[in-house]
Formats: sequence, structure tokens, C-alpha cells
Amino acid sequence: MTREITSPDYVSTTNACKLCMPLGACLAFKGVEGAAPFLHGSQGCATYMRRYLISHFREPVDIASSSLGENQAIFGGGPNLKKGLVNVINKYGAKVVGIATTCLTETIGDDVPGLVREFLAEAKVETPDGQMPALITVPTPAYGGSHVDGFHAAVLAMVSQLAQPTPAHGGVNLLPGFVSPADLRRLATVTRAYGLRAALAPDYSRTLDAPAMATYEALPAGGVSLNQLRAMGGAKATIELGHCLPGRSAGSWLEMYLNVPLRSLGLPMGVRACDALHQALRELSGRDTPEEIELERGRLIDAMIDGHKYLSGKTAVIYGDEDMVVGVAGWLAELGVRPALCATGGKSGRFPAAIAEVTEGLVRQPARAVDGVDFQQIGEMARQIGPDILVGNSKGYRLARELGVPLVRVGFPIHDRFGGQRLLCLDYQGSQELLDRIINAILAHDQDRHHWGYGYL
Amino acid sequence: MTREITSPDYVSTTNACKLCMPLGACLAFKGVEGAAPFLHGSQGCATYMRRYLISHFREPVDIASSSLGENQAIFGGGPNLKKGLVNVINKYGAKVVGIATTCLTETIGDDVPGLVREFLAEAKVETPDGQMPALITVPTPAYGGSHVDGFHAAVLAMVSQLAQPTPAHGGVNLLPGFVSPADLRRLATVTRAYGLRAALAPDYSRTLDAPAMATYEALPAGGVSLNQLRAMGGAKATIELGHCLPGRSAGSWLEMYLNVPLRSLGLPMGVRACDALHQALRELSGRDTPEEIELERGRLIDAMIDGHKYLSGKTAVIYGDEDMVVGVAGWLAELGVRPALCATGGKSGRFPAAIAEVTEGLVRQPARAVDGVDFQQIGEMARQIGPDILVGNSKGYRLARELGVPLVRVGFPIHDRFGGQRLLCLDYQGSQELLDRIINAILAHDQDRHHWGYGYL
Amino acid sequence: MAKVVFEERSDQIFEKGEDRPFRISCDKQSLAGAVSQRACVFCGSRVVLYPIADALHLIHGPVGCAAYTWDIRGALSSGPMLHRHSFSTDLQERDVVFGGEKKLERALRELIARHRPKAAFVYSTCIVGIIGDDMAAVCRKIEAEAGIPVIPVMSEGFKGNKRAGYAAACRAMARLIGQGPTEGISPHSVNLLGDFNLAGETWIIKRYLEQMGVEVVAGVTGDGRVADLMRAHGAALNLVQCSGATMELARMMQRDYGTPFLRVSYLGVDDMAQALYDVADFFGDPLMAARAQELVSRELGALYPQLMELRQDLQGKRAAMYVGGAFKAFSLIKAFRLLGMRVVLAGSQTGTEEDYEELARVSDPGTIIVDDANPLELMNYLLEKDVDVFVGGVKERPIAYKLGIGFCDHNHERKLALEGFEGMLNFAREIHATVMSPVWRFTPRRMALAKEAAA
Amino acid sequence: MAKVVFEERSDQIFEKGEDRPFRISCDKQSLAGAVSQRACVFCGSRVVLYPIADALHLIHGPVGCAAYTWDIRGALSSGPMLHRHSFSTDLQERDVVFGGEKKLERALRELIARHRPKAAFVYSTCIVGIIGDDMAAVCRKIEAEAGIPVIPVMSEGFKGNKRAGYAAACRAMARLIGQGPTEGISPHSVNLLGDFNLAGETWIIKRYLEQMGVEVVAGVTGDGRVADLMRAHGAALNLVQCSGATMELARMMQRDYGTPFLRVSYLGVDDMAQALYDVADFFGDPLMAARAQELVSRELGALYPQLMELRQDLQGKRAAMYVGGAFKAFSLIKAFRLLGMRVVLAGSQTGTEEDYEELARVSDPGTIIVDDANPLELMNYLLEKDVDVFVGGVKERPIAYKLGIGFCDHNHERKLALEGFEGMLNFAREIHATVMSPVWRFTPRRMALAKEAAA
Repeated sequence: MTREITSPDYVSTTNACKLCMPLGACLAFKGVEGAAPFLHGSQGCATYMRRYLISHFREPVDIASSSLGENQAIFGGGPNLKKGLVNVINKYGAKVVGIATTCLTETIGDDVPGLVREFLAEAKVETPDGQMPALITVPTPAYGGSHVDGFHAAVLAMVSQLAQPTPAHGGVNLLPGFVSPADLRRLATVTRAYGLRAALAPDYSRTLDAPAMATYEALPAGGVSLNQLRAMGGAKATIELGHCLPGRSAGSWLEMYLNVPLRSLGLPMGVRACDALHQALRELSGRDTPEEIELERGRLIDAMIDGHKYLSGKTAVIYGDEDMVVGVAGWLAELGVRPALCATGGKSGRFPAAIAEVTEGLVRQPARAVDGVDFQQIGEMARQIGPDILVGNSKGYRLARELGVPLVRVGFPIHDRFGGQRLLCLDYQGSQELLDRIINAILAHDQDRHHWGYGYL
Repeated sequence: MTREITSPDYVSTTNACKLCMPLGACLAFKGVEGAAPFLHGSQGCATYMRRYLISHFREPVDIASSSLGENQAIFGGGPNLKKGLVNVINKYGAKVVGIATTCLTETIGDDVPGLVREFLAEAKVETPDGQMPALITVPTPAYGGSHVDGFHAAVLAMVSQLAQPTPAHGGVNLLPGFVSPADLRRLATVTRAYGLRAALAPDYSRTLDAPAMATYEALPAGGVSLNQLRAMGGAKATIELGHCLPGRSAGSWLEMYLNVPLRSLGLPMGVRACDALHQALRELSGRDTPEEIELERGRLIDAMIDGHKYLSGKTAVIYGDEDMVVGVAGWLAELGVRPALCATGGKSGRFPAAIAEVTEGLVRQPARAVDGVDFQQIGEMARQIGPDILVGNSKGYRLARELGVPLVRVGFPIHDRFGGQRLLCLDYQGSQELLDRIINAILAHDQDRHHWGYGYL
Repeated sequence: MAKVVFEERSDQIFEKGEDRPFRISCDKQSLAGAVSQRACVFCGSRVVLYPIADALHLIHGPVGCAAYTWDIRGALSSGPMLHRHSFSTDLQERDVVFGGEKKLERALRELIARHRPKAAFVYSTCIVGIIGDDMAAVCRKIEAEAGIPVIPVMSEGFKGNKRAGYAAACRAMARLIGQGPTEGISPHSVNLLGDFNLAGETWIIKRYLEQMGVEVVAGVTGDGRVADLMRAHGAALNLVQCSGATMELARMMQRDYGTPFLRVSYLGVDDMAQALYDVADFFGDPLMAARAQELVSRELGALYPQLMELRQDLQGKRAAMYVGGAFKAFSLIKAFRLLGMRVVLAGSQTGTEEDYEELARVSDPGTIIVDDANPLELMNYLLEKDVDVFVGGVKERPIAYKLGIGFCDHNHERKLALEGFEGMLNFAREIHATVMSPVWRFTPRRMALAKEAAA
Repeated sequence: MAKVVFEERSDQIFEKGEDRPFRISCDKQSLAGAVSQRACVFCGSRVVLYPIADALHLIHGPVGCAAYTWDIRGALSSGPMLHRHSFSTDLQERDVVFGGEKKLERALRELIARHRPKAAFVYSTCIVGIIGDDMAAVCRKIEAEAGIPVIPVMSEGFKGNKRAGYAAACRAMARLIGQGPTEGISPHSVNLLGDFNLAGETWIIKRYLEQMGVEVVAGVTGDGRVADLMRAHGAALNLVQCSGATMELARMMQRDYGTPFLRVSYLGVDDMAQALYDVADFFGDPLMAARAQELVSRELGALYPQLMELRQDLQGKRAAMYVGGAFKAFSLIKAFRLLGMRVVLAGSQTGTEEDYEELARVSDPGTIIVDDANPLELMNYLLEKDVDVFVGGVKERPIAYKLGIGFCDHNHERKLALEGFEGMLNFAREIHATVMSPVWRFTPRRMALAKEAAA
């Protein structure tokens, strides 16, 4: 039964299970109120990332660029960066500009923080309130990590460049990581249900899942506000979600420099992880879990029981961004599904330990956790396993098709289905929805494949 | 383009698109706090209906029976009815018993209201509070209509037998019709968001979608309370959902006998129908729509736009219970899907007009609406149409399989998928979920069928 | 918690190992208001005749009886699927007042013309019994017209219980038997009675028998065909499983055609092997006996190591079962023992006194034996005995689940073959999958127990 | 709302019908901070070479460039699908410091051994241009080793714009052309340049040409094969669509092999017919001309009634378009006119001055012509002109949708064939489907307009 699954090490990358750092940074900046993401580099980067994000969010994703050409690559991108900032501030009305570098500008050696200081000193822009916008800078060379690293780097940048010593105000900081707009809304609702005021950073729940409008909002409403970011030092605690964060995360920065106690939790997926979140919320709020949430939890347990026989002993291959894979793996393990392969293109170094932690006591064979892999490797390993189901982003579709098993889409990107930005995966309700989707994918697959086509399942 | 779709009239019924009246009555009684549904008839009826309801709700559904045998069929079922009432009151602790007849007891001519009066006069039961339980009776001969008729008859029975002249208390009555537990929770949340206290009758959102328990609750918590039912006469209005109600509905009874103004609305599915509900809630509460709901509406419109090209010109066959079909038809018409066939086993007489009303101004050819049909007829008509999609309950699976088109499951029963009781169809959020499910069913079908298997859709 | 919920039913429950001798009351009308798990006469008839796949099954009555039995059983057919439809006369108020005979007649004509079945079964329901339609006359008329057997099944729901429905079904099948040719049937031939080909189980048994050199003439109640039934009297032997449902047919065939019968069970290792040995013994063919032994030892050789691996986890777990007929329970008790498990509750809807006595005999002390139970009683015993898995059907499932107890569907809706040697492995895996699922540790009852244990 | 958003870009926008004569500035570096819809050099190369389905396309650089172009285009292949993979050297910090040549070399060996491609294209990206890897040398080395063409594509993102990428791709393809045998190629033969076989469009055009008796030697940029490209110089004529992308290749082939070319468009009824007539004219074969006429009249006979029915609804509606190359826009204006619609905005990422001049010439007065636009400008004009449908690509889609305006994907991600006569019908239906959708009446903008109108 216990086969060793081998994953050859290749020099080339085929169908990467990751994207580049600046994309993650742009996404994080979309979660700041009044912010324009700005890429310091060649025009193509911004356009490719816009296109990529649009395919998932189905929303305008305007990312400015310093649009460097050959001359700037030789003589330095400073003038273009400054010109671009003027445009984005004057024309887009940006109150915040999140400036991420690219491999080009990192390699030519532009000193972006220095250029920004110069720009602020030159003060060439006019804003209605006379206030200079906040300019956040983050180094995100594509060769330096994945989009998730870029995301976390941008969160650290916004927090560390804005948060200041602040008198205690009783609120909490909630750093959710790279989750869906629906997940962000859910986290906000849950926190509010305990009477806690939370600074949710970043919060692109509205900017990247906006209502239909009568006109084009250059910078859509929503996001964590500058004031919230600045006041993070006065929070009674930071809840930071994710097992696979960089050592220097925004939450640890707040703890180290502004003495905000840090509670590090995994993404709340499955009973244990959700319970841990609510335990933290109870402790921080001093309140009991509201009855409505208790009932959601109770219904989730009920559904686990109702559904356990559809799942017991099934084998899953889970792939995607590290923390999403960890969250799904823990949840599936609670349901009796064996996470036979947990794979990610990320490389935080924490992934195997996190998989071991969330599946602990629930699985007979340790789940195989491999990081830094691409879909070539995932495919080779998955073929050895012959899983019952794939859980991951849209990028595994062709593998699922080849294996003839259902793919339950979670995470990012989801560009071959509708409503990826509305997928709720977190908290009891999100766990419930994922559970229902997984069981129904299995049921549909079996029903359609079966000659008899059972009507009752 | 305009073919006349013919539906032959058969004497026999093949694969009925309806169930029998007592089932609907039992379901309605499950929505009253402390109530035990009780069938006066042969033991099999109760057991079959329990089994049927369990397959959908995946919850215990205890339905008592007077378990008549041959002797009782000849000499009258009174003694068994009374003995059964004693047991259900003493052993189940029922505070309410909802007694529905069956074809057997209707045909042998048992006078159930009379027997109940005798029973109450004899007072053979002991209850902890010394109060006799409320006994509600409803005639539901299987040959008299469908399960939906039984449902509405039971709602009318509980209201007309319990509601009394009551001083105005500022609350509203909300009669939702046969919708899912998730829909009921949603209606309660929405009403509460306007600051309205609503008596939701029936409300089986908790009894038929209960959390896991440490022990077996003979009568699960939840449901509209006796006091709420009794005080319905003091409400400022009744909102009654459904276009295809019987002429003598509970809402019209409250208006006629207790002067409670009636607002008759369709099931809130799609923009127009949801807007109508919120318009009513605004008027009744004097409050604006809360921002969160406005945003839900805005996101729904946004999703309609994002998704319209996947749906424009597509053809749907919709079947099931009348009001669910009407709700889906109106919503699909708003999305540019042609409801080529709207079919139901029900026969309220209002179905064709309701379909015409909700699709008015949205479709080029009037949607074909046929009532009183079975799956033999639906199949024959659907084959003539060659639809792109089926929307209805699980009972259309074999037809969908034969036609090679996706089936999006809504309504009742859903026994070949997991979580049918949790399916949300109502209000902006429910409309959103249905929209996503329909588009994704179409996308998945196209993607899997296509040689190329596009990764971006 | 009161052990006895309904005083009137105290004589329908027996706990083995008490001082008083075995005594149980059964085969009674269900207690009003007790929420019996039982169905009705119609149910009994419909379940037995259901797998006859090329017959028309028309239910004469209001729509419910037909609607609730539409395609609810996992009885597979290797060919036609007519039995998976739900045909009804859908009686309306006017039919109740003026009689439903004309409607029945027209419906039969219509459906026979559309589907060209090999025979038609017409089921009566409660209401037909009251309004007094002469179903038999209508059937005779249409039979003459259509040239196929059109057989009334007198299954008015209130006229007895499910067992009465079995009997009505047997009488209906008896009408077909004897009508076909018997040429070419091997002297080593059997009919399979009381096996419903759930998840293809009949095919497993058939394969075993064929490997032994035995011809199966009719899968009477599994993958059934009208033509097979018509020549079933040509078989040398009837194998009767699930005694309640088809014993009467076996007795009729013995009486009318002299066909002997053997009672068998295909569930569990011992009973399955015994069934094959009994068949070989019956035919007295040493070669057949050798084949049977070879077959059994080959199958067991493959099966045992896997069972023993599963047993490691299951050892000491407690099972409860509530099934339709009691006969199945005997085999299941043995099957659970093989897995190291103990059955602490065994009940049935339709057991006879002899069934229960046998059940008591093979049970461990302390086992509860219950006839015609209901949710409150089941709940009480499941909790009292701290059961790990409950074996039953769809109606029992939510009782187990609501209490946070594992469940195994051993009823007609199952999709997993549980008969034969491979069925035993499936059964063991199924029990293992539910008992060993990690979900239980999150249930309120287990969490409370864990907290108690910790304190 | 200010008509001109960015002062620096005022000379890149022209409104037809003003007093001043046509004048537009274009082919410039995009304005920093303006959120241009343009991509980069690499994008231009990758899009042109993408459909060569049996070649390895290895992107030398960090992972992003490869990841964002993984299987994003609808260029179908009738055979191999190697082009749908995303191959990259995924350069890491150490490679940037110490150079990526060795990694590239090993990656090429690995991938060629795994996939056995007929050729390999190696794309350079920004960073490679900076760190100075000698890609050409690596390619030469591996080409010698592997015995297949290994061709560097110099497509560093910042070294120009998308047009520069087209040129790099053309130079890469030119390396293949001339290497294969040309025996047996018909004197009536063509290559298809600038058609990408999106949704199988190349196959439609091929069918038309074959019906006329014309052989297609190479679908250079559609359903492409290395072997076909190698013998493309044997064709009698190059048909060049989408001028921006492949004109340079056509010119090279004219220079090097004397292959003449025709500029054609397969979009819309007029241009499609004209293309076929032009081919027939070129070959000067009266029989071919007759076949072309027959084909066109047969297709139009089927097409027109359907178009006219759709036109009834679309008459008077307003369209905007923002496309990659301007050439397509000429055909679309005519296609919209055929549907009774008016184009009020036409823009492109990579138009040349001549393109825009021609665009202005064929446009109605009042039409806005824009080069290298951005969301704010597009939004302004879409609202100002009260547009009913916007034609563009994925990046333009949310701009239309957020404003509550219909959309037609006319870019490389499309899944609906829009070329040829059947493509015109698809196009008309697509426009009809989006413009006539009932969803618009629920959008904030339309509801506000309706309210205004009612007041």
C-alpha cells in the first residue's frame, strides 16, 4: 500500500505552480483604500498581471507602470518612475501608491526608496487636500520568490512603512493572507460578530469584487484605510493567518517593533483550524461565540457525519499556494480523505512541517508534502498515486482531465469557472461549502460514470 | 425557429413530477416549534414519507402514524388516532400535533376534527405544564392535489386554527412557502436586517437542518412558536411568497378574518423579484436597505453582466414545484436564457399566468408553461426542444443524462447530491449562487466536451 | 433514560441473558404514534417484484405510493430497465367517487402499447381496497387483449404488514411460474429466490454457482425476467435467501412442482461457503463438491489477510443492526464476529418468533432483540450500548448520524455488493471506513465523552 | 469629464470630422503611469510564434513571463499541442548573479529529450537583456547537439514595444524558412500569415482556398508546424492578415525568395470575399475565379437572411473597438455597418500612422481614433459616445462590463471563429447576444438613464 512517490528534480520549469512576486504585491496593494498599484519596470509586466488578475477576479485591475524603455534601462528608471507617479496621483487620484519593483529595475539597481524620497521632496503633484499621498515601496524581483512572497512582502511594507506607535484603541489587526474577497468579507463579519473592530490588511473584498457601477471608478471604494494601517500599533493583538509566512511577517514586525501581541493561526479551514480562530476571538473579545456561529459549527459537524462515507479512504492531490494547500489538507484529513500529495510552487521552507502539523493524528501515512514543484512534477507524482480527486486552482484542469478525476477548484487562479472571487473557503461556512463541493464532485463523477446512474446517492 | 412543442395527454402517469398531499403537510408541521407531524392512515404512508424526506434533508424526520389496519379501515380509525396522539404527546413530548389525513381515512370518512374534539374532551394525556397540546388538523387526501397543496393546506390550517385577534405588535408575518432551510435562514436574516420581527411560518430551518447533537432530540429545537402563530393577527402585514398559492391561502385568510394587510410576492429569485421583496421590507420597516444588502445587490448585477455571454440565447427546461419553477424562470429570463419549457406536476391553475408574468418583457417567445405533467411528458417535450440545460430537482437526472446536458439541481427533492437542504436560492445571495451554479454547469460541460479543453473560459 | 419507551411494546423487546426464558411478541400491527420504522403491505409486494426488469409495474392508486417507490432500489438489471420507472394511475377525487376501473384499463393499454412489457403487475393500494375496483377483472380483460400476463397484486397498504405484501408478491409470481418451456435445463440447476441483485450481488452468486457447474434458471427476485420466471419450475432446486420475502413462493413451488428448496445466506464467509457446500451436497456430485471446496479456499485465501488487517482496528467495537428481515441478522452477527466485533442490538421489521428465537440463540449475552422498533427505542439502545456502527437502511441512517455513530447501509438502496466473499471484504471495508473515520472525534457526544474521560 | 485625460497623449487621439486635418502620433513608448493596455516586446514575439505547435517554446527568464502566457490563446492545433505548455528557466537570484547560460543549456537538453520537438524557440526576457547571457551561443551549441533548429528570439520586454516583438518573431521564423524541400507544391499555392487559427479559423480559410483549388503550404502562424514553415518558400504567394505581426516576414520572403504577398482580411463579408477574389486574380485562373464567385454567392445566400434578421435589432446601435493591430479595425467597421451599427471609437495598441489614417478615412465623422489607450480614456469615450458594445480583449472586458456595456472578445483568447462567412454570422450573433441581453436594463447606468428619460 505504501509506495514511495518519486518526484524527479528538473532544471527546467514546465507549467509553473506559482507566479512572480510583483503580482502578489499588486494584489495586496489593491487592498488598501485609495491605493494604486504601481510597477516599476517594463510596460509588459503590468499588462500581463492585469490580464491575469482580471481573468480571475473579472474586475478592472488597473496597475500603473513606469513603462521603462531601453534608454531608461541603461540610464536609470528614476525619471519615468516620477513621471508615472505624477500621472497616477493626478489622474487616478491615488491617495496611496504601492510601488513594487520588477526584475528589470532590481537588476539595473534603481534605488526606489531613494527615488521616492526625492519625489516627495520635489512635490510635483497637486492633490485636492494638499496632502502628499502615501508612497509604499516594496522590492519584488521576479527571481526572488513567488507571488505569495510578493504578497507578504507588500503587506509587511504597508505595515512597517505606515504603522506607528499608537495609544491602545482596543481594536485588533487581522492579517488574512492571500484569500478570496468572499473570505475577507467572512472574516470581517465574524470578527464583528464578537464585537471586535478589526483592521483587515489587505482588504480587497470590495475593490476586486465590486458592485456594478454607473461609471468607472478609477480607484474603487474599499480597502484598509491609511488611518487603520497607521494605528495598527495600538491594537490589542494581531491575528495573522498562515502557516507558511516569511520569518519577517507583518505580524511579527508589529510584535517586535510596536509590541502588538501576535497570534499566528492557520487559515481557518476545517474544524480544528476554525475552532482555533474562534478561540482567539473569544479570548480577545471576552465574549462567547454567538449562537448563529455555534449553529453553523454544529451544522458543519453534522454535515461531516452525513458525508463521511462518501469520503472515507478517498485519496486527494492538493496543490496551489502553500497556505491554501495546508488549509485544505487539514480539512480533508479531518474528513478521512488521505491527502496523498500536497504540492506547491512556493518555497517558504515551512510547508512540509505545516502539512504534518495540520494532518497530525488524522492520517495513517504522513501526507507527502513537496514544495518548489511545477505541474510537470505534480503530474508525474499524481499519476503514481491515482487519486480520487484533485483540489486546487484552475491550473490542474488538464491533469484532472488526463487522470479522469474531478477537480474541485479552490484558491487562485480560477479562470475556467465563474465566480472564483466569490468562493468562500474560510470559517465554518466556507469549510461547509468546500465540503459540499468536494462530495458533490465525487458523487457527480461516480453517477455519470456508472452504467446504472443511481438516482439516490 | 418557433416550433410548437406538443405534449400528449396520457391517462397513465409515468415518473410523476409531484408527490402526495400528506408529505407537504408533514413538512409544514416540521416548521412549528414542538410539533410532531401525525398521519392518520396506514403505517406505510408515514414510513414512505419519512424515507423520502430523509433522503433530501439527511436528518431524522419522525412522522407518527395512527397505523390503521384492516379492522380500523372498516370500523373507523378514531381509537387508533387517539391512542397515537397519547403516545406522541406522552413519549415525544409534542406540544403541537399536526394531524394530516390520508386517502384511506378521507375515503372511509373519519371526522378528524370531531375526533380531536373528543380527544381533547377526554383529556387522556399528561403534560408537564398541564396544558393540552395544540392539535392542528388538515385534510390531505392524496388524490386531492400535490405535496405543495398539502403544504399550503397545512399552513392555512396552522394559521386559521391558531391565529386570533391580537393587538397590533408591529411584527410581520412571513409565509415563505416550500423553500429550503437555507432559504428560511436567509429570509429571517434579511427581515431582521430591516429591524422587523417576523413570524416565519413554517420555519423548519433548524428542525430539518439541525446541528450534530449529543443525543437524539425527539422534537428538534426550532420552528415558529405557538405564540407567534397565535399573535399573527396583530402583525402590521403578512408577506406571502408564491405566485401559485391556492385562492384561500394563509395570507388571504389573515387578511379576510383578522384584517392583516397582505403583500403577495413571488419567490425572491432574480433582480425584479428580490427588489420587490426589499421594496416591501423598506415600506414595512420605514428603513432603507442596509448597505451590506445593497452591495450584495450590486455584486449580483455585476455578476449578471460578467456572466451574460455564457447565457445569452441558451435554452433551459425548468421543472419542479410551481413556485420554484416560476422563480427560476423569471431569473433566467432576466439573464437572457430562454425558459423554453416550464413544467410542473402541480395544478394550482395559476402557473401559466405566473410564468408569463415573471418573464414579461424579457423573452421574445412566450415561455411554454405546462402544468399537471409527469416526466414522461417533460421528457417528450424536452427532446423536441433540445435544451442547453435542465434546472430542477433530482428527478430529472435521467432525462439530463439522456439529453447529454447538465442538470442544475434546485428545489425538492435533491437526493443524488449532498447538501440539498443547504441550497440557497432566495434573495440576492441565493440568486447569485444559482447564477454561479448554472454558468459553471455550462462551462464545465463545454470544457469537458471540447477536444481542446480551454483553460480560460 | 427509560429503557422501555412504550409500555405496550415491552413484550416486543428481549434482552438476552436475563433470567426469564426467551419470549417475544411479533408480527403485530404497529403501535399507533410510536413512529414505527415499518412500511406497509404494498411496500412488501413492491420490493419483491421490483427486480423483474422487463415487466410493467403499474400502481393503481393516488400518486404517492408510486412516487415514493420510483427507482429507490439498487436492484440491477443486465438488460431492460422498465422496473426503474414509476407507473401510476394517479387517482383523482372523481376516480375515487366514480371508480377507477376505466382509468386503470386505459392506463394499462397505453403503457403496454408504449413499453411492450413481457408481463404487467398491477398493484392495489389502500384506496383501491376501499372503493372496491375490480382490479382482477380489469387485469383479465387486458391480459386477453394484450396477450401478456397481466397480474393483479393485492397489496392494499392497510391489510396487514409488509409480510402480507411478500405473500401477495409470491402469489403473483406463482401465476407466471409453470408457463414456460423447461427443455434443456440442466439437472444441476437452481433458482435464486430472495436475492435482489443489489449492486450486482446476484451476479456474484451466479458466478460461484456456474464455477461449480450449476445452472441458474431464474434470478427470481434479482435481475429477473418474465421468461425466466415462467420456466423456473424446470430448475432442480430453489435457493431461498431472506426467508421472509420468498419462502411462500418456495413452498408453493414445492407443493405444485415438487421443487425442493434450501435456505441459504450469501452474507459472511461461513454462510456463503455453507451455501455452496449445501448445493453441492444436494446434487451429490463429488466433482461439484470439490469445485466448491476449491472455490471457497481460493476466495478465502485472498480474503483472510485483508480481513485480518481490518480486524486489527475493529477489534472490540460494537455494532447494532436493524434490518427488514431477521434472517440476514444471523449472518451479520457471524460476519461481525469475524471482524472481532460484537453485535449488541439486533432488530427487524418483520421477523417471526422463530427468527427471533434463533437470533437470541446466536447472540451474545446482553444483546437486545427488538421487533418493529422506532427512533426513540433505537436511540435509547444505541446510546446505552455505546454503539460504534449501526447497520440499517435509509430511515435508520439519520438516527445513527444524529448521535454521531457510524452507519452501514445494508438495505435495498445499497450500492456496494455485500454478498459473497468479495462482498464480505466490501462489508469489512465499509464498516472500517465508517467506524474508523476521523469525523467522530468532532461530534458532541464523543467530545463530551472525551472530556469526561479526561476529567 | 475631461475629454483629454493625459496632456502628453493629446496627439495620440484624433476625432474625425474636426476642422484640422488628420494627424496622429503613434508607435511611441507608453506614458508612465497611464496604465497602458499594451504589453511588451516579449508578448509580441510570443503571440506570433505561439501557434507553432510542434516546437518547444522555452522562455529564458524568471517564472512570470512564462506563467502569464501559459495556454492563454485559442490558437488550435490539429495535431501536437506542445505550444500549450509553459516552459521556463525560472531564473533565481543566483542565476541573475552568476549568469543563466548553463541553466538554459541544461533546460534545453532536458526539454528536448523529453518532448522531441521539431524545433526550439528560446525567448529572452528583460532580465536576460540586462545580465547579458549569450543566448545565441547556447542555442547554437544545443542545435548542433540535438540536430534540430534551436532559435533565439530576442524579445527583451523593455527593448521597444509589441511591434518590435513581432519583428523578432519574424526573424526567428525566417531562420526556418528555406530549409525544407519544395517538391510537389502546387503552382496555385499560398502561405497563410497573420492568421492564428483561433477557434479553428485557419481551417475555415483553408477550406475556402482548397475549394477554389489553392493549396495551403504553411499555416505560418496558425496550426503551424516546423516542417511546413521550412518549405513555406515553395508557396507561390503569401497571404498576409493582421499586417502588424507578419508583414516583416512577408517582406523578408519577398526579398529572399521572391514570394509575392497580398494583404487580406478574412473578417466581414466584403473583405473575406475580396480576399478570395484577390487570390483568384493573382493566379489568373478563370476557373478559380468562377469557383471563388460560386463559393461567395453560396455562402452569402445562406448568410444574408440571418444577418438581416439580427440587423433588425441592432440597427442604430453604437460600437467601440480597441484592438491589438489597427488593420482588423477596417474590416470590423464594415462588418458593423452591415449590421446597421456605427463604430464610434476605434483604437489599437500597435497601429502605424498609415493604419490610423486609413482608419480615419473609413470612419464616420465623430469617430474617435486612439493609439495606445488606457482605462480612463476608454471609459471617458465609452460613456460619452453611449456605446452599446465594446470590441476588445480580456483587459478591455472589465472596462465595458463595469460600465454596463456589451462586449465582444475579438482577441486571441476567443473561442468562437469570427473569420470567414460563418465567422461573420458568429460575430453577428455574438454582437446580438451581448447587445440584446436583458441584463443591461438592470445596470446602474441604464437604470439612471431610464429614470432621466422618464423624468
